[in-house]
Amino acid sequence: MYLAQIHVTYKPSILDPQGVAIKDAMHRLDFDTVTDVTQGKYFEVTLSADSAADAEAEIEAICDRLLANPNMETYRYDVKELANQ
Amino acid sequence: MYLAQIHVTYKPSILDPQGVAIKDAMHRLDFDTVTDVTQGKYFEVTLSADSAADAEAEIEAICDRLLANPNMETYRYDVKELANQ
Amino acid sequence: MYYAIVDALHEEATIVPHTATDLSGFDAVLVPGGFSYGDYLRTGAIAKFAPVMTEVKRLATEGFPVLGICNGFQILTEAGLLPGTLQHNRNMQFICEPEPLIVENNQTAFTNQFDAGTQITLPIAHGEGNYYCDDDTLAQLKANHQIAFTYGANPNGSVADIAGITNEAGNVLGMMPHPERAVEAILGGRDGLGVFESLRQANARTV
Amino acid sequence: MQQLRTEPTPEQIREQKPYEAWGLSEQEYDYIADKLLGRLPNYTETGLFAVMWSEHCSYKNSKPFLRKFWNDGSRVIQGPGEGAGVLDIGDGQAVVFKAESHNHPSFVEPYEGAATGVGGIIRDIFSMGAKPIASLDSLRFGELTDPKNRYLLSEIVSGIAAYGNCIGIPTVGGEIAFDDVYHGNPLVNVMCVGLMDQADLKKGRATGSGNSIIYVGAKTGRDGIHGATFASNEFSEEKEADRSAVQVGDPFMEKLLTDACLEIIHDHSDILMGIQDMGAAGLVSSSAEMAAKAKFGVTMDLDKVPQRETGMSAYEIMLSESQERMLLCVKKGEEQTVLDIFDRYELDAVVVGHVTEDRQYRLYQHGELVTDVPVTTLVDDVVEHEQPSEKPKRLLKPVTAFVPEITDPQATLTALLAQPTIASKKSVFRQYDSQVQANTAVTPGSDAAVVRVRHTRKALAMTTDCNGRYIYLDPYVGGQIAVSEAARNIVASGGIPIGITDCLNFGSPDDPESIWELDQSVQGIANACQQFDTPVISGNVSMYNETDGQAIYPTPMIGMVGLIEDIDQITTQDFKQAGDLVYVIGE
Ligand SMILES: Nc1ncnc2c1ncn2[C@@H]1O[C@H](COP(=O)(O)OP(=O)(O)O)[C@@H](O)[C@H]1O
Repeated sequence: MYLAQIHVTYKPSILDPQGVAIKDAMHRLDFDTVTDVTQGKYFEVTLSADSAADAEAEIEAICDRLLANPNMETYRYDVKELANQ
Repeated sequence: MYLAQIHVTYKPSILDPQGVAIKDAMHRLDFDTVTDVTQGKYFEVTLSADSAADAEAEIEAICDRLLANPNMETYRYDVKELANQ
Repeated sequence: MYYAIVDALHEEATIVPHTATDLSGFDAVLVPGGFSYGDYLRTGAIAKFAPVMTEVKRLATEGFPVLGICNGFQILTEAGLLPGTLQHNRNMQFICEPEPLIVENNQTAFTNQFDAGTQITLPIAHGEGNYYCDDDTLAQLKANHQIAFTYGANPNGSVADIAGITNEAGNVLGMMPHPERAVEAILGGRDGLGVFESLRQANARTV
Repeated sequence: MQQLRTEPTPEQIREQKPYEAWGLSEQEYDYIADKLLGRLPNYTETGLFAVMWSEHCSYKNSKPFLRKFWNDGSRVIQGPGEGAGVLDIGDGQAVVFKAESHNHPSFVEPYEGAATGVGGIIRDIFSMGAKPIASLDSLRFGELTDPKNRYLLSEIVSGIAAYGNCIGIPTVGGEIAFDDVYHGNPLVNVMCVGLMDQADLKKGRATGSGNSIIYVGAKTGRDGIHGATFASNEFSEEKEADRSAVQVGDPFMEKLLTDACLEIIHDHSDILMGIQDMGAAGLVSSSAEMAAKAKFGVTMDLDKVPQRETGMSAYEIMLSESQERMLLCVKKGEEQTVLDIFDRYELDAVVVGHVTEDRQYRLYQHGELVTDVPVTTLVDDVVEHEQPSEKPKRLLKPVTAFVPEITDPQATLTALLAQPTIASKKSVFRQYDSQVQANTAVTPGSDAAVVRVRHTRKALAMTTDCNGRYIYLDPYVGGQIAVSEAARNIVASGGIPIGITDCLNFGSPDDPESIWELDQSVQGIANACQQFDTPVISGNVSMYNETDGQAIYPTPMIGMVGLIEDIDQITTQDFKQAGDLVYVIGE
């Protein structure tokens, strides 16, 4: 079994209303030192595969087709093998 | 300046309807090898602080008060100093 | 949506299941609002894979009229039938209220019953209707007259006040406001009828 | 059997009294053991008793007062006692409605607490066989000058909006008020209205020996265990840490569940013997109540219950308040028809047990009998408490009438209009999709909301109202005023009031003054209801609305529905035209 940790984030050029809203909320709570906030999504996907390379190919396909919207998001991922239990 | 990378995820006992819906969608797309999906939030917060320890204390307070819901979520974070530009 | 067509327009409509694979025999495809698959992940992100979407895509590329309203618009952008994306509203809240709109292009199959530049009022009801596209796409949208409707008082932060756009060929329209909720006086207005009347006209012309 | 071995034995339970922490008194425990069972209940059974005997499930403190409500009337098809009440609106159609409070969960976890409150009341409506057509809310918060209250307001409203908007039921109205007494104890009441053909009426009955009990919907997890007893105990800041896992709503699942259940009710009414939602105290209360009402017994195999977590004990499975679950009783031999329909909606549906003749409540887990008690002991034998009642001290000495001193009327008026309680609530209700389903003729912002009955000339007006301050000053008259205000809103929208539901939000039943307030306001409401010919067809009681000993204003929210015979009679609040005359009617 493999565990993929996937981060989907906005492309830098995109204004992220969630990030802006959260930064504003932080300022209202007097966390004034914060200059920038972006919010992304984080997925943990557990899957079976014959090899790490296979798992990576699968995750890449999943990101392209489902998890990220290429118009505005980019993704990065990390796949590691899970110790058998 | 410091950059904090923060992950907020559901506690294990909490129902994650999004994670389930995404797993089901993967299965419909024939990504059958996926056995589990959880979705969490990922934040990047840029802030100024006098030291890494100060930045961490600030981020911890932000997580407790704003980013994570202690009833159902846990968080972890990583703070690193940004190279001056 | 169904009732708007049947009760107000007196045309036939059929609700097809998401598993349908053959849509032949119809004159137009209307992709309604709602929350498909709970809108988990991103609005429309999971619905775009519904089996019926393969057929919708085929018809859209063949020039068949396809109208996506609200969640339907989000699905059509996710499916790549329309450019751009719909993000969270600028204030991060769901907004439900009547909104003044300007008909920017009355040369489409969905707007030919309006005068260009007319102001109409349609309700909006969405949390993620903040239209975004990059500058190049926006320039193209303008150059090709793909912007069908704009907001009179931008409620959600959309780029260039965009409320509805068509594809380049003009046969696919996506819009956030709800024309189907404004087809009877008792529901607060009839401005939405124009969209469906236009479709009927366009259809009569091609038949 | 590992799980079972770690549970205390019946003797240890008697010694250590863990049930007291679950809200069961020693007196009640002894009564159950000595008088009802004639033996000591085991761990699972004790847990079931604790939750079934809680105020939230049994109404043991409030029942004597609820009997004073008036619930006759020519339109009543179903009064209190089922998922929701049902009124005849002619042409073979009926309106179904009920209100529900979710105060404590919404304080602990405002977004999910409010969202799951909406989900719960919707299930009550469609379990009767009705299509949910509208919901309304009634909210109370502390003053908005406090950031915590602003946070609660924003999260609770988002939670209600998120669930209602996503499932596609318009939130068409409500009310909201702010006062210091609700600081630390906000009120979140939600009312749902449904429309049905009278022929489709269903009840929560497990009837007919041998018939199957089918579990459907979301899997069971450890969420909200003891939520019902939690709702029946006073809240204190210290206890905030030891709450059980929060319930999370899944409106998309609920949408599928609604559609699937209504399809079965419409197309297979003959094989569906009963249906009920799993609300407070989940599986135990739904199954025990269904069996008790039908005067049958039930046997279930807990290993069959779809579970989201591993190693759940019988106690946890039975008490879980996981959302979006229903229990059905289906004719023996016809199970597959029902299972196939749920399968088409991609919902879990499993036969978990069957109805028995002998009126015993039996649960098996891992092949062992873990519960075996008469159904009546869980439902009907709960000992009612005649709580002492005492007129509040504040009402004993007459107060001199307050005479406002107004020097600058304009300044006073603007100051009043700036009060959050009086100011426009648009910032709240614009977050609700009030028009989905395309039947809303009058959206929020007028007196009552109006939803037309499609393909008829009829429409339904609906409103929620209550002024806690009036009740605090005079519970009897205040109760009358609450009903009258609701009736005025209905009439001003063109409707004839036809019935009410209520949410009785009060302080602790252990406080004689709270009991007196409850008693008086119920009588005031009952009296007004008779005057207006609006029977009470459903309702909900939420007691223990206290924080660290400080009770809220007694707040019996009234949800009223009116019938508009012809859509041409719909009227709205706003001035229509310059030059029109303005009349004041009444004293
Ligand atoms: N929490 C709420 N949710 C939805 N609508 C609300 C809410 N609060 C107030 N409204 C709407 O705002 C309008 C005014 O409400 P309210 O102040 O209670 O009026 P009134 O005092 O005339 O009964 C009504 O249409 C009501 O439905």
